[in-house]
Amino acid sequence: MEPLIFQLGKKGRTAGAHLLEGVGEMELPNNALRDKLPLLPEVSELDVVRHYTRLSQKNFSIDTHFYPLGSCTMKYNPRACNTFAMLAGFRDRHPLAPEMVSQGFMKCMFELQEMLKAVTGMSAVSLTPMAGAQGELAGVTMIRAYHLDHGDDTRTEIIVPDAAHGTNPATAKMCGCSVRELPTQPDGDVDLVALEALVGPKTAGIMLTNPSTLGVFERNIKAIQEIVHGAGGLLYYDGANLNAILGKVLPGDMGFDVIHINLHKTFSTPHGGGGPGSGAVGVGDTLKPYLPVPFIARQGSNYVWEDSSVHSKSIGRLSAFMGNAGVLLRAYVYMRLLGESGMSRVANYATLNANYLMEKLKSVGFDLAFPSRRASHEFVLTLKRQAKESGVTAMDFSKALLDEGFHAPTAYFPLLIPECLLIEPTETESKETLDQFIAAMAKILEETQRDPQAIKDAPVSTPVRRLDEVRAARQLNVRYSYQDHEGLGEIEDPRSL
Amino acid sequence: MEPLIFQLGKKGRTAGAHLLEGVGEMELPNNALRDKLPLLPEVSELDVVRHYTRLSQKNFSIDTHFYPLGSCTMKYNPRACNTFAMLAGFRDRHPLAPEMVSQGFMKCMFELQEMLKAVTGMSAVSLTPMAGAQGELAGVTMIRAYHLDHGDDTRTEIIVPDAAHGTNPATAKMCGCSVRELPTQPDGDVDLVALEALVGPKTAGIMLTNPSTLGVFERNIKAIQEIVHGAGGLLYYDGANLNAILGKVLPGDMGFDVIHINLHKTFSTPHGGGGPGSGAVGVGDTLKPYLPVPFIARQGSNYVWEDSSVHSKSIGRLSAFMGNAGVLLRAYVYMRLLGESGMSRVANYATLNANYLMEKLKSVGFDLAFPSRRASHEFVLTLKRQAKESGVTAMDFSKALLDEGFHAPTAYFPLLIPECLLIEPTETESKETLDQFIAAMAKILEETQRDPQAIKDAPVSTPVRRLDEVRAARQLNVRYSYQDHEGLGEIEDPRSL
Amino acid sequence: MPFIPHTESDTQAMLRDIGVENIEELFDEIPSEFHCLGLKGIPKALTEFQLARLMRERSAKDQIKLSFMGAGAYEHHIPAAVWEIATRGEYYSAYTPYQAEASQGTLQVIYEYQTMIASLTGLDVSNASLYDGASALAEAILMAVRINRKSRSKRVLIPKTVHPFYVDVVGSITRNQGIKIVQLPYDNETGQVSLSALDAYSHEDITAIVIPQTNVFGVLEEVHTITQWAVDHDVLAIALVNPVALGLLKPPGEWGPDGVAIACGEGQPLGIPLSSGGPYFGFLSCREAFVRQLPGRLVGRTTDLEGTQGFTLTLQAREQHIRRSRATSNICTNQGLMVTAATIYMSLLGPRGLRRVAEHCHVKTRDLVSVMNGIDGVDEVFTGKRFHEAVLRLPVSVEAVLNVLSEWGILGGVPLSSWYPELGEALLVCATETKSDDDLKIYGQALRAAIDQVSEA
Amino acid sequence: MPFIPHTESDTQAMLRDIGVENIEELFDEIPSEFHCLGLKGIPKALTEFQLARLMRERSAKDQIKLSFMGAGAYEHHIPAAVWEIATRGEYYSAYTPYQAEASQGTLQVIYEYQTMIASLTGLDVSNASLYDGASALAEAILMAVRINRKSRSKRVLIPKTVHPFYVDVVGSITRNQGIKIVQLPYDNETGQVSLSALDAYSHEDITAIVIPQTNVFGVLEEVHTITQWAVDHDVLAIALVNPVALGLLKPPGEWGPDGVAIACGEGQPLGIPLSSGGPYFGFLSCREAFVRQLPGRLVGRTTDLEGTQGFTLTLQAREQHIRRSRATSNICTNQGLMVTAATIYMSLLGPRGLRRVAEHCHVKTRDLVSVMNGIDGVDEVFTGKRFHEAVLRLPVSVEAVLNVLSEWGILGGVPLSSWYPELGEALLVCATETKSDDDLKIYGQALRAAIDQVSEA
Ligand SMILES: Cc1ncc(COP(=O)(O)O)c(C=O)c1O
Ligand SMILES: Cc1ncc(COP(=O)(O)O)c(C=O)c1O
Repeated sequence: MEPLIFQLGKKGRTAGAHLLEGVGEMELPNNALRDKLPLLPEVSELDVVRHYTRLSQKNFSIDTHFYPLGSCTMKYNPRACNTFAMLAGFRDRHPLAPEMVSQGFMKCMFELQEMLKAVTGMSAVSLTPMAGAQGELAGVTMIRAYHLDHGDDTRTEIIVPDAAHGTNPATAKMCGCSVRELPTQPDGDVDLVALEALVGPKTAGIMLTNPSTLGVFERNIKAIQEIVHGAGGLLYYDGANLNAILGKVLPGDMGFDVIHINLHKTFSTPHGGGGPGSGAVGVGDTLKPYLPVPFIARQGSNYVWEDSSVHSKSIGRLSAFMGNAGVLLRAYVYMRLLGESGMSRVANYATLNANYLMEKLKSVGFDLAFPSRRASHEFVLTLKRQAKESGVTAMDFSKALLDEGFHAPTAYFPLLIPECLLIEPTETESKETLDQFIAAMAKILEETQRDPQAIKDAPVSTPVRRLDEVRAARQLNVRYSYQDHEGLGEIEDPRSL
Repeated sequence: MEPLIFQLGKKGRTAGAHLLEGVGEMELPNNALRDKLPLLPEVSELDVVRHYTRLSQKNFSIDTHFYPLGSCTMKYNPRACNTFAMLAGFRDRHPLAPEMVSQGFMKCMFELQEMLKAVTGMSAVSLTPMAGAQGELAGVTMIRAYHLDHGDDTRTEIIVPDAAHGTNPATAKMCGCSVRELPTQPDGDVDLVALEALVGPKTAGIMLTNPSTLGVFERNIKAIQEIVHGAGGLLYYDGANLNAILGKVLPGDMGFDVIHINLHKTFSTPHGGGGPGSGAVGVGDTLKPYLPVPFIARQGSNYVWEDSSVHSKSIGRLSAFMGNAGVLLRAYVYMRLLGESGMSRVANYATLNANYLMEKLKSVGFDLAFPSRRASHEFVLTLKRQAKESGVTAMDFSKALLDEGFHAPTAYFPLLIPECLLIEPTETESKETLDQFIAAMAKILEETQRDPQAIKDAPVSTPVRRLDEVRAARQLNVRYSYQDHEGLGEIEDPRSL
Repeated sequence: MPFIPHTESDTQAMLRDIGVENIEELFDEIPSEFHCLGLKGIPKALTEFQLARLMRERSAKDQIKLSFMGAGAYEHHIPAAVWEIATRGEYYSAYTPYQAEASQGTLQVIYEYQTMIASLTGLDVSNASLYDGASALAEAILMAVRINRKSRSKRVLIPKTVHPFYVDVVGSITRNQGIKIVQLPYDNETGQVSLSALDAYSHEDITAIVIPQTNVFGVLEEVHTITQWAVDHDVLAIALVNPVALGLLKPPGEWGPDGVAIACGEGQPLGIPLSSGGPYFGFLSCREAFVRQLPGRLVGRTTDLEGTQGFTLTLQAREQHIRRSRATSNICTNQGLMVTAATIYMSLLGPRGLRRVAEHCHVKTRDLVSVMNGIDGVDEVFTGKRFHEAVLRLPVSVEAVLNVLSEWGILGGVPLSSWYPELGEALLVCATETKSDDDLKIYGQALRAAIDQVSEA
Repeated sequence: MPFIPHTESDTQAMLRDIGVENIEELFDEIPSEFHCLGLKGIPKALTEFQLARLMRERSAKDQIKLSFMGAGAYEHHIPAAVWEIATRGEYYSAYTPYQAEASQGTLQVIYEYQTMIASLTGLDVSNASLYDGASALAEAILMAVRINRKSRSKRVLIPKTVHPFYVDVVGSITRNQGIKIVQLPYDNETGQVSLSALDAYSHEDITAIVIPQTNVFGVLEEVHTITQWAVDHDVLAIALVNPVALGLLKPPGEWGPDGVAIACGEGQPLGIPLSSGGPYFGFLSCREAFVRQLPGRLVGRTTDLEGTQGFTLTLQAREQHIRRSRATSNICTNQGLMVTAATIYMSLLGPRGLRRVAEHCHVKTRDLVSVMNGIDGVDEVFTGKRFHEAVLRLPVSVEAVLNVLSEWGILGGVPLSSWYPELGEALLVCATETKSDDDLKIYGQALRAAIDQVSEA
């Protein structure tokens, strides 16, 4: 067990190469100053390096494991993206640096805007949202702004399929809308009759992912578009699954008015153990005036910033500056490495891998949620039968996979499919890796019959066994208490360092 | 078990981002060209990243483990040293770049020469030797050149203590000398009477480490110096143990004529899993004319290269260019981070840690090789008694330590002490770490009595158990054979890529 | 094929196993009318090498020598170890720790981070990060409105001394929930929130107040007085703070009689590169009582079934993936990698190191201001005590001066004319620990020369 | 204290446990006359930040735009993944894998490396690296002398077409073992080893011959003919090769009737930065029969006591730490980290990628020469086929031209006047895959202008 960094500390220990000299007297009022130092670790540089290196080894990651986490598109993150985004000129550029000394960066961003327009079929793009959910917020806010701008303040309902990601309804709510849930049919497409019934003068719009989070392409997209537009609503495209159709179908062509793109999925910027992401938004002509600022325009051979002073109807800023610029640079590099032909190749092989995995898992005895459908870049298994027969749940399966050296797929999402696993292999995994995964799944399946308890006891090879989540929530412990550790954090007078 | 990179490969697989376009016809004679492609791995970029990331996790290293490998000075390698040495201007500098565009680099190297003069007490330094052993080669070659230059071609004997590192006698031999072995007394100092008997008109010089590899300071250094110099020989200082006396004693003051410095030890450049190192040499006035070239001189405010065209007596070049420049930069950064006061602090705390560990291990029941002596920055334990009583050897102890999460100390060196462990904690380890190591050693010691077989079965927690070294040597297998792997390496016509 | 490992024979074997002829067939559920034919606007692929050259050329264009810009993004020295470790593949290429057993590394890092932020802000509980400082402020306000149920107005006081871009972001994010932002004016002399203006709201229903420390002018606010006012009037106090300054300044948990309810801010100064504005991270901490209103991820310490200590995401029922439209926020992906870097940064600096950085920032700015005061016609605008930024008034056009300076490789500061036209030719300057005395001198001379050049033109 | 974790109380407790008053006492066995008082010449410590600035300033000074220098150190694109992985702490901060069970990572990497080098050179066995190409050549010669016991002369033929610095290094390292170097002249027209000069040695006792491919002029030698000659006269053939060229050129293991005995060379082109000349690594491979004469470390595949595959250092009895003065070499520390990087490099490039790099190098140099041929008074000196270097003769002083070019940020090549004065104003140029057609044009124009400028002066 690796101790907490605080437990490695000792009063008076420092990483001396980072300790600046004392400065003497400062003229600041006493009551504005700390009279105790903060409880930060007091450790040496080696302590820090060793601790965080060792901790890192306790993670599964793309760089160490197959990570088929459905809906998250955990594909290889090219190292070049990081290297180039961290080039000194980019890394050290101040967000408010004048345009005349920012043309290198701004050219990249402008070209990224253009490329994102190309892959979405939209007519304008703003790069500023900092993750998918913020892209959704931007989108729904624009939809509302549009209706208000057209004198329509009654449109406050957002339709969301029951299979949707939690961010969709949560976003609608944050935008002051109420959520109308749209049911799914047994074949995985949405229920058009129900949709007809849901739309009306209160409809602000619909949020859709296509292919959906059920891993199938919504075939009635044309009808949906007509119904929603017909009722005066707008269509929002949740771009989390763009990887499945990159270069194959343009959301703009399907009739969507606004889209966010998870650059950390489709364009392979790293997920970083929880972020950062980027949720750039694209819009059709209808919503163009409302795009969040700032964005980059070209004037002759120069690139310039445009903000609300030019775009007076903009919904405004979503981040202090321009969003996760470093993530955007990584996506830019990735797109340039792939080029035009690389785009549809992504969709081709992501889809090939998913369908191959789906077929093979079916053939070794797993139940598909939508057996009659093609997989998109992901697909859903249900372990309902196994749960009933042997008591082994999707959770148990997930943990057993860890022991086999695989990160688990997304479990229990989408919510409407019982005991489900949402599996997304991505295009960067080889057939050999998929075959090993299939073998592991088959082995676990076989074991659920032979020795279900063994599966319920998994994992055994990870740094910890199954964790007590109830205790975590009931006896909430979300920070180290220095009372646990004598002597630390007792530096009385910080003025006498 | 991680497969070999070749086993991950498949005919036709490539890391496409690195595959340049075809070039068309070239005008090269057919018989100069390959007609089969080399058997390199055919893998994807993710294969490569995942494979080498996973392999890395199978290593113990300073960044993950306490690594008290005696004589190797495995101290913390500051990350800044790497970062600064890899700055583009340094990283991309061609070794033959003109002086006028190299002043930044050359200033660092000049200052490094000066600092190394300061810490050794020598009058000139050449940075070119690429590791300790090459520094030794440089030193002994200079000694021979000196004698020859003074018309003395009979001095071809080098005296080497029996405790010396293997590189010393091997170097003497490479320099065309014969080796006379000097015995050690029971107290750890060399035998002066024997020395008197060894020296004579054939004596080229003596190679000494002080403190010696026995972990003790050679107290009779003055007498040794007088005997050897008196006999017309010169004194070579093996600087591998400089960490012990940095800023405390200058080898020049002890009367040495030439020294090599293991920058990868004392000045904390990384050992890199086996290198690179640097074995810069310093000399007193006697040997100055013979220093290996090139080195850097100052002319006014400019730095210039000097080579054999100026230094006609130089023993010449030892590397194509100027040695391991990037390692030298790292050492330079390290020395600047420490500064003057940091130098003797290194020796102080390295010595404190060694003596503390020695006392504590003694008190838990271990036998010291030299119980009456202070430890230098390292010390020797002998497990002769344990080996006799329970059959548990120094090797077994080493392996058991791996299971406790510690890299083993150097075992079976120096050769004259049976069943020995040479333990060097270095100054960058905390008391807590030392205490944990002591506890682990005590635990193993206790177990040698309770259950010696358990110790002989160690390690059990490492990626492999004890390896069959005999088989490794007898059934020599030092490369992957593609016969093991169908289909690979069968690209017949490289012209049709 | 960059990043795709399939050989032709793999592809064929897989298609065979699926039972289709070619890859196109796998897309046969997509109505054919939607199939797109080529992607105009995407250039041909480049090799990594070609791109390396392109990116090096572009980044070299933007390289500057000396910068005195702050205004929400600050240049600090980042120890080499921070990013060498944070970009290890195991951190860099993992995702949110949904499978706790396979993510103990990231989880423990976050737990340590939460502890450090709680300690810096003097509050009980920190979440695992939000997107940036501005969006963290928006979330803090939404949270305050949920907490302060006594108040029904949803009116939030935000001083004009809060960064205008932050106010803009708060507006964009909270507007549709009926939250009304009321801006408090500042005192022309001190550059602090006008306490008399504040008094005017003593008898109105105010839900929350934002207290910046330091404020956008770099000036220290009367945080105790304002916090006391908030307590007295049942207004929830939200601190908006600079985390490096907190190495030196009193933490919000100790403001007023017993601290604010919520603190938030921009984490960038803690080891994150300037990087054109992001990725940074927003931090948010609060009193324990409000933990269930906290948006975003939260890591808790627990035990496994053998009693071993371990870490896991906890209180997930607040989050969108469980509670959907009734979640505390829609946030999902946050700024995990930045949190890792900041945690390493704070560990390397420690309490002493961070305080020293803060002290140096303060002193360098003080020295910069005295250099500038020596220039004819240049004056400091405000009298309030400052941390590491100051507002200068120039005798000529700030814009013209900045243009001249940037031709010399110096970024002279952030012009305030569009944000605060009432201040005239005002320039916000910042000097952190990265500035040497020589830098200050060089800037002083350059500014003098630039002013001369502009006034002559 | 940078890098030292001891608190004052730690130190006191430890001293107490040792039983001394203070640290100085621990040095009481050192005769007091030798205690040194202060270290003149070591400046005061800098913080990491101060040093970051200093090093950035110095490195910025040496940054150049465009280089056409080769002569043993070559600019190639290094994929980003190479050093991001090689500098992982587990590789970077480990040492020689003496404890095999705790070093399987490094050991497997070396085993893979050995396989790749054996394959590139077409021989059976590679060691785990030597210091650099030049010292590898010296070791190869020492090895050849040990192997070729039929010969007693210890005379080694080294063509003048071998890099003069390599010849110098061979001299420094082998001189004291009685080895005599005989230099073979080159053909003035082709730039290859003079075969007629070689013939002159047909009836003398020669121990070994070094065959460079390509040679210092970038010219391909008649490797088959020379190898055949060596076989015919019981001379041990040593190939000195460029590993990137081996992606394209016939491996030494296939030269002549059945290949050379030993191949060696500089590994730098395989993913190692130019870095002022080092750290690079020397590679050395040979036929299996000679493995016991191989210097340096060697990793073998074996099994553990449960039968699992594993790797360990093997045949250590050849090495200095076991055999001491009778070892095959004194080498101990080698260039492990460079080997790790090169192994990753070769894996990323693969057989196709490496061949393409070699092809591009060849073609770019061809194109460069044709650009240069278009300049009045500039000619290629030799007619031999070349790989990626060429010798040009200029109509004016090479030194003067290079000075002018370097003021424009261009490093025009390596002047040959001090190495080969007989060639007159000769310049060795190199263009690798890193050069674009534009670069060649820019250089062409610059050279033309520089020649004009010099001839006018
Ligand atoms: C379908 C879907 N929509 C939206 C999101 C939200 O994106 P983000 O996590 O970047 O906020 C996700 C990702 O988690 C998703 O899978
Ligand atoms: C005492 C001693 N001398 C010489 C050497 C040789 O140094 P290197 O390994 O750098 O060649 C070593 C290191 O291994 C050593 O410990």
